[in-house]
Amino acid sequence: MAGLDDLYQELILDHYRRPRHRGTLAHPAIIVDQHNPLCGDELHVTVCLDGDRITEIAHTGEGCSISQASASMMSDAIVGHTTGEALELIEHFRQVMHREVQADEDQLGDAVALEGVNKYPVRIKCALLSWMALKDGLLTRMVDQQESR
Amino acid sequence: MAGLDDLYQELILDHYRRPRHRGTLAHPAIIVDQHNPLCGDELHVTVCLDGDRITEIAHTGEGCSISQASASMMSDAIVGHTTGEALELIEHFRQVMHREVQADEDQLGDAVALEGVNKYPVRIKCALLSWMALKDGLLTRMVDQQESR
Amino acid sequence: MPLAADIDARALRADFPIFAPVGDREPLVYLDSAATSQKPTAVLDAMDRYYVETNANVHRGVYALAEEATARFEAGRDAVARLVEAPREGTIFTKNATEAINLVAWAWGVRNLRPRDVVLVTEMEHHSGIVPWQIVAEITGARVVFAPITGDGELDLDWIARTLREAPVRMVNVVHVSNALGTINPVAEIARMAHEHGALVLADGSQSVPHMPVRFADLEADFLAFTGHKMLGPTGIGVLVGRPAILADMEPFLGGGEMISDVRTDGCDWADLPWKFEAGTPPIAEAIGIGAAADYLRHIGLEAVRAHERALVAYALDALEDVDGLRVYGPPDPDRRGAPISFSMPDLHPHDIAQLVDRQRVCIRAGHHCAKPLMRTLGVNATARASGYIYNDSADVDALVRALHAARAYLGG
Amino acid sequence: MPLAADIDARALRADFPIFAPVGDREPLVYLDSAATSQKPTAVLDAMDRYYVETNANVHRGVYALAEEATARFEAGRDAVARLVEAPREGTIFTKNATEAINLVAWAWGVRNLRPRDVVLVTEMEHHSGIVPWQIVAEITGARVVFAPITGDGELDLDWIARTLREAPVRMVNVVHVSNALGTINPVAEIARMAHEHGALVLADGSQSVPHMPVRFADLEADFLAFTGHKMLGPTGIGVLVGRPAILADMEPFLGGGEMISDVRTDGCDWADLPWKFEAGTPPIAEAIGIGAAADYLRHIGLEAVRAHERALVAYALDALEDVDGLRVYGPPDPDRRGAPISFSMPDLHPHDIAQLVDRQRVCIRAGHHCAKPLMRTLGVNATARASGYIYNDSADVDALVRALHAARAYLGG
Ligand SMILES: Cc1ncc(COP(=O)(O)O)c(C=O)c1O
Ligand SMILES: Cc1ncc(COP(=O)(O)O)c(C=O)c1O
Repeated sequence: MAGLDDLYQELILDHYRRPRHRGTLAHPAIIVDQHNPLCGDELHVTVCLDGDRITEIAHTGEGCSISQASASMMSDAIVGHTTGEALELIEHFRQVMHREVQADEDQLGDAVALEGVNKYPVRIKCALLSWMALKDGLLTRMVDQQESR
Repeated sequence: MAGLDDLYQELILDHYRRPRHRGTLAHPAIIVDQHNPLCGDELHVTVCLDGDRITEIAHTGEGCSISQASASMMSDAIVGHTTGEALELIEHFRQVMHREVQADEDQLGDAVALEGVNKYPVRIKCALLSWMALKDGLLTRMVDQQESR
Repeated sequence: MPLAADIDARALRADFPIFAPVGDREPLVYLDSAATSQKPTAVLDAMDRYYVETNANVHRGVYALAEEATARFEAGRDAVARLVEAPREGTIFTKNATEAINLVAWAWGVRNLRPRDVVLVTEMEHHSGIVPWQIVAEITGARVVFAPITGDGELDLDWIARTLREAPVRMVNVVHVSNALGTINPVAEIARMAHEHGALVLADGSQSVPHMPVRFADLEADFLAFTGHKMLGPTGIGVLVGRPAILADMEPFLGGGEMISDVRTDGCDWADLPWKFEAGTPPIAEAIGIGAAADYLRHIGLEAVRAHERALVAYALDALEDVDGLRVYGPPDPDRRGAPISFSMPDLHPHDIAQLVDRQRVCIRAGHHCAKPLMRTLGVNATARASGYIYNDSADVDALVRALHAARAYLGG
Repeated sequence: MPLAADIDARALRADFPIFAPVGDREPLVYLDSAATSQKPTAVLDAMDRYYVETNANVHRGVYALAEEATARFEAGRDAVARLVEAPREGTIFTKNATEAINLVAWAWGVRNLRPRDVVLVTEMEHHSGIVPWQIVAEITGARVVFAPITGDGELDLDWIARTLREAPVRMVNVVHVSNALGTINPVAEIARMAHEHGALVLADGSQSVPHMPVRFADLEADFLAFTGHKMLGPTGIGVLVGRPAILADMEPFLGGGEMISDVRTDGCDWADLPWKFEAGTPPIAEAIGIGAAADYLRHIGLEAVRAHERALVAYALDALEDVDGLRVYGPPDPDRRGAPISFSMPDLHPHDIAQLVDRQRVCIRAGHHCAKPLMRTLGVNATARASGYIYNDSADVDALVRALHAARAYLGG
C-alpha cells in the first residue's frame, strides 16, 4: 500500500472527513460552478469580499476524497488574502500539480499535503477543481469590473 | 527469374509484340471504353455483329504487356461466337482469374496462357480489362434492345 | 474455478503476455475490458510479422512485398466479415467505432436529414452514438430525441413505437449492449418497428460483437459499428458494416487516395465498395491484427464466450451483494445483460473506489463511461464499473470483492 | 558507398528488421518509401511494450496501468510536436494524412465555404488534397480551382498571385513536397500571398516532414498534415497541426467520446484542444509508435536526412541517364526536389517496369501515384517511381539501373 499513501495521507483524509468551509455563503460577491469532465463532479463555490480582501469562502457539491479535501484546504489557505494574492497562490498550486515547482508550505498550509497527487495525472483534475473554480470566479469578476467602469 | 515466367510467357509476349485485332472498326454495333483505375490505362473496344454473332472485334489504347496481350487473345477467342457464348466465355475467364476454376484451353485458346496471372492480384485487373470492357458493351446493348422493344 | 465448461480462463491467460507473472509482483486483475481488452500474442505477432516480413502499402504496388501486404490486409477484412457473417463489400474499416458512426452521420446524415427530421437515440447511448448526431443535427436543422429507459435499465419499447408513429424519425441509433448498464437491447425488434416507418437503424455493437454471437442479418439493422481494441484487436481500427445496397447509394465521406476510381479537375468517380469509404492509406497492420483477433474469437467460439460471461456476471452479481450498501445498476437478470457491471457504494466516490482497489492491482473503471445523459437519468455523476472477458474468472471477482472491503475499511465509512 | 558523411545507410539498416538477411535470398532493395517507409525496431518495440506492459484505455482510468498508458500516449504527442516544433495543443492525431485534410475540409469547410468561394489546390496535389475539397465544394457550392505547373514541374507562382487577387479564394491546399514529381514547393511564399488576401493555407507535409527539417512556424501555413507510416511510424495514425487560435474557433469534426467536456440531451460542450478534435478511443499504440519514430528521426537529425537524400537523388538522376530513353519528370535540380523520382521508358509500361525489376527484389512503384490530374498534365497514364530514404544508398540505385537494363532486355524493344 506504499505508493497510494501519498494520495491518501492522514491530513487529506481528515479534510475529507471533516471538510472546512463547507456550505454556501449568504451574500457572496462571487458565485461559481465548475465541473470535472472526467467524473461529472460539480463544485459550487461562493466567496465574500471586503474590498479586495477575501473574507470567506464556502464550497459544496459532490466529489471524491481528493476534490473534497482540496476544496477544504484551499479555502483555509485563501481566506484572508487579497484577490491578487489568491491568484498567485492558485498559480503556485497549479504549478505544483504540474510538477513545475515544489510545494511551498508557508503559502499552501495543509494543501501542501496534496503535492503527492501530482503523481496521479487523472486525479490532478480532482485536486485542481476547486482552485480552478475560484480562479474562474476571480477573473470573471475582474473582467466585469473592467467593463462596468 | 522463375516465378515471373508464368506472367511473361512466350505466348503472352508474342501477343504483346504483335497484337491481333488491333485498331478501330468502321461501323461497329458496340463501342465501349474501359479504364483501369490502378494505372489509368484506357482501352477502346469496337465490335461488329451479324445478327447475334460477333463477326469482328478491334481494340486500341495504351496498356501494359498483360492488358495488351489479353485484349489480343480475347479477340481471337471471341470472334465467331454468339453474344450469349461470349458472355459465358468471359465469365469463365473471370473465374480463372479469381482462381475459381481451371482454365479450359478449348474455350480460351491462347488466352489460356494468362492463367498464371492469377498469382499476381494487381495484374489480374490488367488481364481482365478488355474482357470486362466487352462484357459491359454486350450487357449495355442487351439493355438497350430490351428498352427499344 | 472455471465457471462454465466452455472456457478455462486461467488457461487462456497464457495467450495474453500482459498476464505473465513478473517476479513477485501481485497478479493483474483486469476488469476493464469494456474500456479496452487485452491482446493475445496471436494478434501482436500477426502485426509484427506484417511489419517485419512484408511491410508495404496496399492495393497499388505490383512488387511481391506489396501483393503480400494487400493479401494479408484483405484477409483481415474477410476474417472480420466472417465473424459477424457480413458481406465483405459491406465491411468497411474505420479508425474506431466512433468514426464508423460519424461516417453514417456525415455521409448519410448531412445529405439526407431535413429540418425537423428526427434522429432517435437512447438515453443509454454512448457519447459516440449521440454527439455525431447532435453535430449533424445542428448543421441540417434535424432534431435528436432520446428514448427513455425503465427503472431496470431497459429501453421503453412502447415509447419508441409511439415516437416512430408520431414523429418523422429518419434514423435510430441504438446500442446493442450498453457499456454502462450492461443491458442487452432487442435490436431486431426495434429495427422491425423502425423499418415499418421508413427509418434506418444503426446498431452500436462495440460491446456485443466481442462478447456474443452477432450475425449482421439477425440484427436486422442497416448498419453495425464496432471497434478493434475491445475485441482483442489493436487500437486504431474500427468497423462499419452496412447493407451494400444502402452503402452503394450513399455518397462517400472522407475523400482522398484509395476511395476513387478517377479524379479529374471537374470531379471524380468513386471506387467500388468497400473501398469507396476507405480514404487514404488504411490501418494495414491494424486490419491484420483485428483479423487475427476475429479468428481467435471464432476459434474459441462466441457461444462459449457468451456462456462464460453470463456465468461470470451471475457469480459477480451474487458476490457483490456481500458488500454493504453496494448498488448495481441495470437489469438484475444475467440473461438480459452483457459483461459490464456498474455500481456505486454509499459515501465512497467511484474515483476513490477505483483508485483504492488498484492497490491490489484490481483494475476497474470510474466515471461517466461516456454516457452522461444516462448518468443524469440514474441521478449520479459517476459510477464504478467492473467488466470481465474471456480471461477473467470467479477468482477475479473474489479479488474485487476483497479489494472493495479493503477500500471501505481504508477510507472509513 | 556512403553518399554524405552524415548518414551511413548500410549501418542504419541494422535497425530495420525487414532488411535482415534471410538465407541466401537476394537482399531487399526497397525504393518505395514515398508510398510507405520501413519501420525500425525502436518503433515496433515501443508499440509492443505498450500492449504487453501497460495496455489500457487512456485519459479516464485511474488505475496505474491506465495512467501509464495515458502518459506514454501523450508523450507520443509531445515527440511529434517537438519534431515540427508545433504547440502540443495544436497537434491532433488522426488516422492518416488524408483524415487530417478531411478534418479541415469538413469541420472548417462545410461551415465556412459559401457558394462561389474558391478553394485553390495545385495540379500536383495528391488526391487526398483534392477530393475532400471536391466533396465539400459539392455540398457548399464552392469551387475547386487547380493551380497549373510549369514544364519543369514547378508551381506557377504568378498564376497563383493573380488568382488570389482576382478570385474569392478562401483556402489554399498545397503539397510541400510532391509525391509524384519530387518538387519542393515554396509554402511560406504562397502562404504570405494567401494571407494577404485572407485565405487560409493547408500544407501537405506527407512527403516533407519525414525527409527534411520542417518547422511549423517557418511554413507560415495555418495547417500542416502528415502521416505516420511514411515517417518510420506505424499505419493507422496521421497528424494535423493547426494554429491553436484557428482550431479554437473551429467547430469539431467527429463527435463522440474523448472530445467532449459535457453531453446533455440538448447539446454538448467540447473538450479543450487538442482533444476536441480526437473523437473515440485514439490510436494509442500508434501514437506511441509515431512518437518513437519522431524521436528516432530527431536522433539522426533531419538536416542529415535531407543531405543524404539530396546526394542520393543527385546520384540517381545521374545514374538513370544511363538507361536508354528513360525520362525523368520534375525539376532537374536536386536542390529543388525531395526523394521521389518519377520516370518513364519508351515502349515499356510502368507496370511491366515495376514487375520486372521486382525480379531482383527491387521495389518501385507504378501507377498514377494518386495524382491523376498531374498525370493528365504530364500527358501520361502512369509513371514508374523510385523513392529513397535513410536506409538507401548508391548501391540501391545501381541495383535499380541494372534491373532496368534487364527489364528492357527481357521485354524487348
Ligand atoms: C503528398 C501526399 N499527401 C497525402 C498522402 C496521403 O497519406 P495517407 O494515405 O497516409 O493518408 C500521401 C501518401 O499517399 C502523399 O504522398
Ligand atoms: C457502446 C460503445 N459505443 C462506442 C464506443 C466507442 O468506441 P471507440 O472509442 O473505440 O470509438 C464504446 C467504447 O468506448 C462503447 O462502449
